[in-house]
Order: sequence, then structure tokens, then C-alpha cells
Amino acid sequence: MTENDPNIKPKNKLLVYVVIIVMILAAVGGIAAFHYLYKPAKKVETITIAAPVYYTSSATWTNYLNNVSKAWEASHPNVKIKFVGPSSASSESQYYSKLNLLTSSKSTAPTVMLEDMFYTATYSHSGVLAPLNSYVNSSYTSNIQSSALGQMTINHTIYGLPATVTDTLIYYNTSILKEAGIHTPWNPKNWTDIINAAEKINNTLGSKGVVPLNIYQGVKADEASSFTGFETMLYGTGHGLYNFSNSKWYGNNPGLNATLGFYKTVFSKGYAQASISHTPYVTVGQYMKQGKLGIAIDGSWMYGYQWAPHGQNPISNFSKYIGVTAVPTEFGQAPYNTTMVGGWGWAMYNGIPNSEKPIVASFMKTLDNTTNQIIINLPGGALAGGLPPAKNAVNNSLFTKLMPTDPSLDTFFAGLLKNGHYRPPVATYPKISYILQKAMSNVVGGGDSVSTALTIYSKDINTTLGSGSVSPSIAALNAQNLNYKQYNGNSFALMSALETYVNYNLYNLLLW
Amino acid sequence: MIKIKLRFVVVYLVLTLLALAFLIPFIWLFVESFSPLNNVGFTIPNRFTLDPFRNVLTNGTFIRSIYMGLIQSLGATFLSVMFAIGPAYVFSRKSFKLKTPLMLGVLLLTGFPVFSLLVPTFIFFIDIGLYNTVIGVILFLGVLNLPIDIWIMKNSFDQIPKSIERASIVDGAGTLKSLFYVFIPLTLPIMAVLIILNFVINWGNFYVPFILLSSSHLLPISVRIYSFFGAFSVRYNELAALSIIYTVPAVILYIFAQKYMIKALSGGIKG
Amino acid sequence: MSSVELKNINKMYDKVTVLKDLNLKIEDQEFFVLLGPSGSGKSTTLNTMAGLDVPTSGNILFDSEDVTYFDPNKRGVAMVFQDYALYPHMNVYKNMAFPLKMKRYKNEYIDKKINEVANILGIKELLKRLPRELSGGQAQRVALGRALVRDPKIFLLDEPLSNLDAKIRSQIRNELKLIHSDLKKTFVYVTHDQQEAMYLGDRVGILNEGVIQQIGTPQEVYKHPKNIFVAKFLGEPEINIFELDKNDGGFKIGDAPVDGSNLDALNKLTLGIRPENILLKKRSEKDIPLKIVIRAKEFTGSGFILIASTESGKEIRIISDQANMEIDEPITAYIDYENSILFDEHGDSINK
Amino acid sequence: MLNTRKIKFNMQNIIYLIFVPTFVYLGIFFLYPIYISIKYSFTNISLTDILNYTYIGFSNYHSLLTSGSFIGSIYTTIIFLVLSAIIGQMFLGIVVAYLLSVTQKYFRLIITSIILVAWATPQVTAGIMWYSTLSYIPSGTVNVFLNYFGIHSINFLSLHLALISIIIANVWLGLGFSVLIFSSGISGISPSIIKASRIDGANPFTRFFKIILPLLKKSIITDLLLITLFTLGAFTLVFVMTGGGPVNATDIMTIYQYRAGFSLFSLGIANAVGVIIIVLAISISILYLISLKGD
Repeated sequence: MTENDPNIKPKNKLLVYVVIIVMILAAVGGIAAFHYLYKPAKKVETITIAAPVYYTSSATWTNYLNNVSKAWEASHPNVKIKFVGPSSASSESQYYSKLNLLTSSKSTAPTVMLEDMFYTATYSHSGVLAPLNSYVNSSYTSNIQSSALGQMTINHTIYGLPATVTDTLIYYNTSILKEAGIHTPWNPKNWTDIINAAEKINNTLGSKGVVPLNIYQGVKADEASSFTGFETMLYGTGHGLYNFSNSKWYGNNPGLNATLGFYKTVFSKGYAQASISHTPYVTVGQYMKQGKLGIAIDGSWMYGYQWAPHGQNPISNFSKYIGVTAVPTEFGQAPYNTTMVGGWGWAMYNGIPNSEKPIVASFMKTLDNTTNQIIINLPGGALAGGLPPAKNAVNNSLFTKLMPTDPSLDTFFAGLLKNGHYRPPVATYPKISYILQKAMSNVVGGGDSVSTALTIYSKDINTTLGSGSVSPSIAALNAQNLNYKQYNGNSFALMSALETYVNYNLYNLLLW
Repeated sequence: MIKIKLRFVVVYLVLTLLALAFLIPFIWLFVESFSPLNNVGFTIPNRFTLDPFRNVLTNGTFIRSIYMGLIQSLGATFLSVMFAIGPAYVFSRKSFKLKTPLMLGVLLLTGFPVFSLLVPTFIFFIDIGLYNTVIGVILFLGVLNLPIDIWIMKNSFDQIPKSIERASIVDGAGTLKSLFYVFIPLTLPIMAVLIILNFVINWGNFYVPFILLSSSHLLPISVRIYSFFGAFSVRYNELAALSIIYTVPAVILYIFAQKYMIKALSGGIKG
Repeated sequence: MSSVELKNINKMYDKVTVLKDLNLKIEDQEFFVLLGPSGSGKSTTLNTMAGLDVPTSGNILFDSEDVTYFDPNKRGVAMVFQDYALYPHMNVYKNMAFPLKMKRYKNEYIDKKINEVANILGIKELLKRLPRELSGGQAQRVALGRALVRDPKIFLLDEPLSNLDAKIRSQIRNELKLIHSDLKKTFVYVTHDQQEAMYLGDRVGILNEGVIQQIGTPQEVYKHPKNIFVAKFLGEPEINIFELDKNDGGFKIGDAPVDGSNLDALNKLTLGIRPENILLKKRSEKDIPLKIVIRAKEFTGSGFILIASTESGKEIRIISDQANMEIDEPITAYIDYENSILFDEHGDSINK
Repeated sequence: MLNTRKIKFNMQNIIYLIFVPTFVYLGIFFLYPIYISIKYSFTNISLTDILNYTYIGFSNYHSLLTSGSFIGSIYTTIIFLVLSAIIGQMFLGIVVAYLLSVTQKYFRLIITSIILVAWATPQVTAGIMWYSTLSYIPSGTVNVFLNYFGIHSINFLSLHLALISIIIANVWLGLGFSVLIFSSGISGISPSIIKASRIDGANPFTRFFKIILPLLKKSIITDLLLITLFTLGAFTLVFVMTGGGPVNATDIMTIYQYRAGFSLFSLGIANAVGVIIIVLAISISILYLISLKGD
């Protein structure tokens, strides 16, 4: 029993356990401390690239960037290009959330990021993006579609180099329209044409489960509701969301009124179904293919995503089966059709040292030359389904490969761009977009009247952005105009047509 | 006698119907995962195929996400269990001044609505450089299960008779030795359940890695699946196949642990 | 060589006093039994000896070394528990090896020692079994074995037999006695069972409400209990108690007077008479006659226990070997005054 | 003498050091985020600019509590809690556990396993499955069945049915937990009590209400607390199924918080919602502790 009993082992096993635990704790603590103390300085040696990764295209991005940067890296041996995602975002809005979070700290911000064009304002507003004017010359800027570059230019400052554009249009199922007694090719002249066609389809094929029309609505479809659906129609009224003259949002105007009215009509009469918006683009793709959907107001990307040979619901004889046509203006007024232009562009993080910016800009220009713009938009490419924003892209031999099965679509989609609108390049747009989605669902799902929905809409803008963010109602403006008109002794009817025309041109002027 | 039998028939019938109803949501998952179609709705395909599974299992990104899911779930499980043992032992066997307030504090944290902490944690992680790191996700997932682990483990320690503890002390084991040689080995079944429970909770956690990670190669399977679903271009059959691959380990572990889980939870009630 | 001495031990839990000024000396190699009803503080006393409890005040001396604040493993004691307290996850061998492993003995030594003890206890074939595969008797043997392998100076046994069936209990009781005489170690044994105490103890200490009532050999405490508590606690069936009031200047049971030299000063007298000391035939002049009616008889194997009532309606127990008793017949029994015990009004025994 | 006592005292207290790593860990990664969350709830911090914010007092709370949509969200949360947690999971859980307790062993094992499989299903998968099962366009499993029997499709995720749908999905997901708790509670009731009640002539219903329920009190309170807290913190399932819509039909507080933070970028408001949820959770826990103490 004594300490030097020969039967007693000298070693203490427990000590080993204690040491193991202490080591584990130390390791954990050490790693945490390491992370705390060691903040890697941003080095120009690596240019990190962020771009949205939906589905599995992370590898596609890496491939694309490898190919694009090979030559450039050769001439800049000290610089490495690295793709960093972020990949946990599964929809556009989540990508923005993610990017917001990443760019809030220098240590996590990517050097170059692909930016949804409409987001440019929000970012430039918070100083995240570097101005690029000094790195691009007029030969570059004049070659880019203005509806694209305009979205990335805030107060004459260029914050991004457009890489891809998309537009919105109407797809229709030829056989369904024929069965409903509508002459094809179908070219609706105004909104009434669309509603009438939907009604005809509903009367003839509604009982067979055919959905006459789709237009996106509601919060769940996110930007598909605001951009692809609502604004596509709205800008055909000659009105918009934002009053550039006083930098306030419209809480009400004839355009908002008419567009919500359109939603109210098509959904309350059962011409359109709200559920399709729960899975944006997916169900439309499937229903179009299966002949269960007559007309779809949707994006140019639908072809590449859904119906092209390797899409999700490939349609073999696409041009015969599906027709395409432009979205008409509300009453068929000039310029007769309209489209929403969206897209993505390359932007530079403003937090990197100024000395490094020229090198990064040089890489960005390579990234955005005409050939690379086409390559990134090719089928299977990282931004497949979009169009190159460079005007001279049509002359490039690769251009026809954008839609190899139906090159006529290339020119059709590109042709739409000239009457293109884009979302107000204003920092608060993303919030308005969300509020707008709620207004849509109030009308569609909640059964609110248009005027109730608009009252809530303008109230929500005030609570979210602070009171005074809503432009004085159009009614008030009209009253002023009316006084002016009466003073001039003109008839009300004439003036109101004139007013529409003037407003319309004013908008064109402001928006283009 | 007949009356009693009838009563039992009704019980069996009701439970069978309930179980069948519970299986309804799985119908789509199974049909779709073996389907060449790609349908968010329900259609019985003309033929069945293993292609969705093949595509998913040969896709490096998905394999990697399973691997990341394993690392993060196991790492966090390890941390919570390691850090829970000591306090659970002391709470169970010692009495001291601050015991009640401390235990109440731990109890309050067990049901904490964690989602509300993600935004501040995110800001905090950016500050200390843990954002977008696997270790950061592991540390945060680990701390979330820690309070409930302390409770369950304390309850299982409570069930060890006092005399066994005393025997080990008289036999010459100090506090630490008796913890290692007697308490931990004795509660191994419950510890195993706890590890399974932790693993499954971490494995199923979606929003923690969703918010705390951004790099593609770090994403665990839970986030991958969601990204899959949310994307504009979804292959639903592959989504279903991946979901099955994602769900099966959790389900197997649960069924395996079911017997012990009742014990572990009833321990929880006794506390 | 190990004696145990408790000096002025007090133990309080929260504000409840469990042990009150306890003094006790246990001699080396003695088999000492602490006897008391549940809640009397006997287990606490044992735990303070083991070091599992620390007394609120007072000292514990092993061989006149103060061990009051020693850890249990520094005291050289082994303990056996009522519920055996075998480690359920270890087999018998490992259970017995555990205390030795804790002392970091080498495996060969442990092996040798366990075999030795297993032979003594006849549990050699059980070594591979898990505790849940053992019967109660086997489990208690293993628990004993786990104590024995350590060669402790002092064995502490906390009601080790009370979970066992009657038959096994007496068997292991015998073994314990033999082990004690073989080992010549100090045993401290706690029980609430007075028969066990009588059978096993070299000396018995009777404890009630944290106070030692009496210490002595089994015969002493049985024959000469210090107070009514001890008298009542020992003996089966329980001692018959007659509480007598003084009238006409003396004490009487029925019509018969109770004499005694020390009785004059008392106002109240309690007479205790063990059931075997109530006789059905008069044996000496000093015997006190008592009119009783036999109500029932219980056969015990070696004789009978008679349940009877006195004229005043008091129920008494008598041990007798006579079988031919008429139930419900009034008879006269005799109190063996020589062997009866007298208590004063405080319940303390007095000389006749 | 005094010396030995002192050493003894210290040796015993060494064990409390075991708390240190755990509490440091909890402190850094659990308590500190709670603190930041409270701090930011008094600021106008925005997702687009996390580094610059100013303190604005209680105005986040004020605007929340005067906002119809947040009050609506609390209301939705309460309906969700009552129907899903209390009635759906707890009450149904007791009934199912009781019914299971009288059935044969293997049958019980199979049924329990099926119910547990639902519980083990990760929430993302559950959300996708339920979305698809209840889908209106294209027709999901349930509507395909209905059509098969000649019944018109039902839009389960429409304004009036969406809340019911997520409640059903959440009960589906959570029932296993309650059944486990109550099964163990019922198995803990001594069989002799049941036997005695049978001999005393209690029929199954009286037995259930007069004997089983009162004996399960502790299980009930525990289960109630845990599932209430789980349901209060539920996010993933609803987020995947409806995203809070249509309109505000399923806009529970966690969804509201997510929207405030990630759709409207107002992390200040989001944190204030978080703090309100935390306060609610803690109040519920304290109620639970009080009711347990009564025993």
C-alpha cells in the first residue's frame, strides 16, 4: 500500500486524458484566436470574383474564368484569379443579401463581383462600388446598349461593365391559340387584345385545365413578380415607379393603377393562376411544353433555361410550337411595344487600395470584351440564355451560336432592346420591389381592390423609407395640370391624350 | 369479449390510417426521385430510372456538400458533447451556491429561438474573422446544442445510484476518475443517443450554414438542397434523389436510437 | 492494526442535526455493529468514517491519527453497500480490479489478488459475468470481494444483507463471521436488523436520533438495556411493557405487588419483561402471577408465540414450548421477576 | 488542523473549474450574440451598410408595435402556436401515445417508426415535400388523388388555407417528438396502477382522463414548453413552403424577422423582432418553471 510498493505502476493514465482534453480545448481556442488575430490583408495577388451560383454552375464559373483569364494572367504573372461564389444563395434576392453581407467587411469582400444591374444604385449608394469612368473610354461605352449601361451609371458615374442583358416578352402556344380561334402569328396591339385572347382560351379550353395566361405576382416569386411581371406591364402605360424630378416614389399614378387593374382582371376572372408564381419559371416551362398554358409574359432567358435542347423542358420544334411577340403598350400607343431590360455587369469593390484598381480594371475589361460577353451567354455558359450587351456583338461569328437551334430568336430578343426600360437605378429600389410584391398579392390573393392596395402600398413606402418618400399623388399633379389646361381653354379630352403623350415622352427621356 | 375486440380493431385501424397519412408526403419524393420526368407536381412516370441518383452521386459538388455536411455536423456534435459533460456532472452531483440560478440559465437557453441570433452572430463573425469558415459554423452549431446536452446528460447522471458513486470514491477514484471510469461509461447508451440527436439536428440545420457561409466549396448538403429548390432552373427529380440521400442517414439513426431515445427523454422529464 | 475513534462528532444537514455529540471507540480487529432504526444516523456515522461525509464538528481518529479531512482513498477503508453498488458496465473481474487499478497496481498483482479472493468467496466461475447476470447473493459476494482485494485496514459494511432472501442472508452472515475471524481486521457493520447485530457483533452500538444509546456486547445490551428504547429495539417478539402507577404507596400488576429497593422514590415505574420470561408455571416465590386469556398462538418451529391479553385488556406476547393451550380460556401466568427489567419515569433502567 | 481543512476545501473546489471552458464558450458564442442582438435593436443598422449605424432608442419597437402587419404577424404566430403546438402536436401526441400503448409490440414499433421518420426528416426536405404534396398548379399528390375521385382540385396554399396547410405540415413534422415524450411518460406509469383501475371498473376513457392524464402532468408541461419553443422558433418549413404568403397568411414572426432583415434590409427592426421573440420565449420558459415548481 505504500508509495514504493513494487506492485504499483508508476504512470498515471488520467493525466493522459486530461492532456488530451486540454489539447483539444487549446486547439479550438487557438484556431479561434488565430482567426481573431490574423486578418489577411487584401493583396492584389489574388483577384477574387463573386457571381451568383444557381444550381451547379460553380464549376461552370470556374471554367469560364479560367479560360478568360488564361491570356491575361500570362501577361500579369503576379496576379491570380479566383472564383469565390457565394453559393449559398438560391435566388436573386438571396444573392444580394449575401453580397451585402460580404461587402460589409474588407476581409470578406470580393474584388470583382457580378452585379444585377438594378442593384448598382443600392451599392454605389453605400460606397461599395468603385467608379470606373477613368478606366473605360468612349469606344467601349458607345458600343454597349444604353439600356444596359444606363442601369449601371448613376449620376454619370459608371459603376459596372454590363456582361449580359435579358428582356421580357410574350410567349404563346400556337396550337392553343389556334384551337381558341385566335389567328397566329398573334401580335397583340394593346392590353385588351391580351385579355380578349385569354378570355377566348378560357372559354374554349378552360374546362380542360388549360391556364390561359401567366404573369408573375407575389412575394414568393420575388423579382420575377416585380420585374418580369409588374414592371413589364407598367412601363407600357407610360408611367413608372419613381419620380426622378423630386426623387420620390409614386404611391399612386395612372400606370400603377392600370397595371394593378390588369392583375385584378386576369386573376379575378380566372384567366391567370396565382400558384404558378410559387415556382417562378419552372412551372411555366413545363406547362408551355405540355400545352397547358396559353400565353406567358416572361423573360428571354426562358428559352435557354427551359426549352432549348438541354433545358429543363426541351421543346424540339420550338418555333412551330411556341410563338414569340413583344409586350404591347397599354392602349397601343407609340412606341407600340415595351420590354424590361435586366442583366448583370461586372463591378469593382471600392475597398481595395487605389493603386490596385487599374490592374483590376484591366482584368475587368478583358472579362467584358465582346467575345467574352458572347461566350458567357452561350448555352451551357455561366450566364446562358442572356444576350451580349455590346452592340457589335451581332457582327461576331459566335453570335448565331447563342441560340443554335433557332438563331432568329437572337435577333428578335436583341431587337426588343431598343424599346427597353429598366428599373429605377435608386438605392431603395429593392425595398420598393418587395413592397410592390406585397401590393400585387393583396390584389391577387387577398382580394383587395386596386385603390385599397395602392393605399397600403404608399403607406408601406412611408413606413419603410420614412415619411415623405412618396411623391405627391398624381391626382394633385393632375389638378395643377388641369388648371393650366383650363387656362389655355383646351378641351379636357384632348389635353388628357396630350398629357399622356407628353408624360410618355418625358419618361422616355428620363429613362433612356 | 367481442366488445373488447371491436375496440381494439378501431384502435389499430385509426393508427394504421394515421401512419398511412404520414406517408403521403413521401410519395412524391420517392416517385419523383426514380422518375425521368421533372415535376414539382405529382405524375406517375411511364418508366422508372436510377438516373437522378446516378447524376447526383456522380456530381462532385453534391458529394462535396455531403462531406461538408458530415464535417460540420460531427464537429459541432463533438464540441457540444465535450463541453457538456463536465458541467452536467457537477450539476448532477455537487451542490453549491449558484447551482439553481446557473441551471435555470442553462434551461432558458435550451429552448432559445436561435434564428433570432443569426444576424448578430453574422456581424460578430465578420468582426472576428470566423465568417465563411467551417470552424465558425462548427463553433456556432456546437454552442446551440450545448444547453440541451447539459440537461440531458445531467439527467442521465442523476440516474446513477448514489451508492455507485460512493463505491467508486471509497475504491480510490477521485472526482475526475469516477467521472471517466464510472459516470461516462455508465451513461454511454444515453450519450450515444445524445450524439445521434445532436448529429441529426446539426445535419438538418439549414439556416446557420446558409447565413454563416458563402463559399461554394464549404456549403453543406442542407444548403445545397435548398439552393436547388430555390433556383429558377430546378431538376426536381435530382432534387428528390438528393433529398432522399440527405434524409436517409437521419432516419436510420433515429430508428436505431428510438429505444434509447425514450429513455433519454424520460430522463429529461424526471429532471 | 487499526482502531477507530469518533470524538464529539456532530453532523448537520441544512439545519437538521443528524448526529449529536457522538463518541465511539472501535477496537482493532473488532466486529462492531451499529444498530438503529432507519433515520437514526447510523449510515451517516459510517459515511463519516469512510470519508464520504465530513462531520460538521468533531474528529475521527484511525489509530489515533486524525483522518477527519482525509479523502476516502487515503483512509485505507473498504466499503460494502446495501445495493452492492457494483459497476454495471464492468464484469465481475473488472469490478474487483477497479480499486486496485485506481491505486495503479500492476496487472499481474491484480490478477493474483483477484484469484485469491475469488477462491475464498467461491466466485471463481463468475469472474466473466456482468453484474446484471448475478443473483443477489452472488452480487453481494462480489461486492465483498471488491472490498477484500484491497486489504483494507477497516471494512465498512452498510446493511449489506438487507436486500437478500432470508436463506442467503443467513448463509452470507455465516461467511462474514468466518471471514472476519480469518482476516482479523476491523469491521464496522451497520444494520437495522437486531438479530443480525446479535449474531455478528463482538460489540453492538445502538443509535437513535443521532445519539448513541448503549454500547456493549450483544448479551449485555439484550439483558441489561440501558433504557426502554434499547429494550424495545432488541428482541423478537418485542419486550412486554407494563406501565405502572403508584397507588397505596406501592406498585402493582393486577393484585400482585412489585417490590424493589429503589422504587420508593419513584412516582411511575415501567416494567419490561421479555416474552420468554413470562412463564406458564410458577417457578419461584418471586414470580408475579398474572391473569391472562390466550387469544392466538403462532407456531415458530421450535415452539409457540402466544398472544394473550391481561385483565386490563393489554396485549402481551409469551414464548412457550407448550402446545396444549386452550384458546380463549382464562389462565394464570407468572412474570419471572428475576429477569424482568425496571425503568424509571425517564425510561432509564434502574436496579431492583 | 485548520490547514488540513483549508486544503480539503480547495481540492473539492477544483472540480468547479470544469465550468470555465463551457461557460466561456457559451458566453462568447451564445450570450454575446444575444447582447449584440439587443444592442442593434436600438439602432437603425442596415444590411447594406453594417458598419454605420446610429442609436435611435425605442423607435424600432415603437414602429413595430404600431404596425398593423407586425401585430398581424403576432396574431398569425399565436394561431400557429395554438393549433400546431398545443392542439396538433401535444393533444394528438397524447392520444396517439395512449392508443399506441395498448397495441401489440411490433405494430407499435412500426407506427412509431413512421411517425419518427417524419420527425427525422430535415426541415428543408419536409418543406419541399409538403409544397409538392399540396401543390395546386401543377397538381400535387393530394390534388391528384382528389381528381381521381372526381373532386375538384383545392388550392391548399391559397389565402384561406395556407395557414392550415403549414399547421398540418408542422404537426406532421413535430408529432414524433410528443409521441416519444408521452410514450415514455406512459411507460413510466406503473402497470399496477392501470391494473388497479381496471379492477376498479374504469373504462378506457375514464382511465385516460382520470388516471393517465393526471399522471402525465409533468410530461405534458415539458412537452408543451419544448414544442411551444420549437414552434415559436420555426422558420425553415414555412419559409420553404410559403415564404410567409400569400399576402400575410403565413407570416409568422420569424418570417417577419427574415423579411425585415433581408427584404427590407432593416437589421435594426429585424433585431427588435428577434428580441421580442426572445422575451416571449423566456416568459414561456419561466411560466413552465413556475408550473413545475407547484409539484
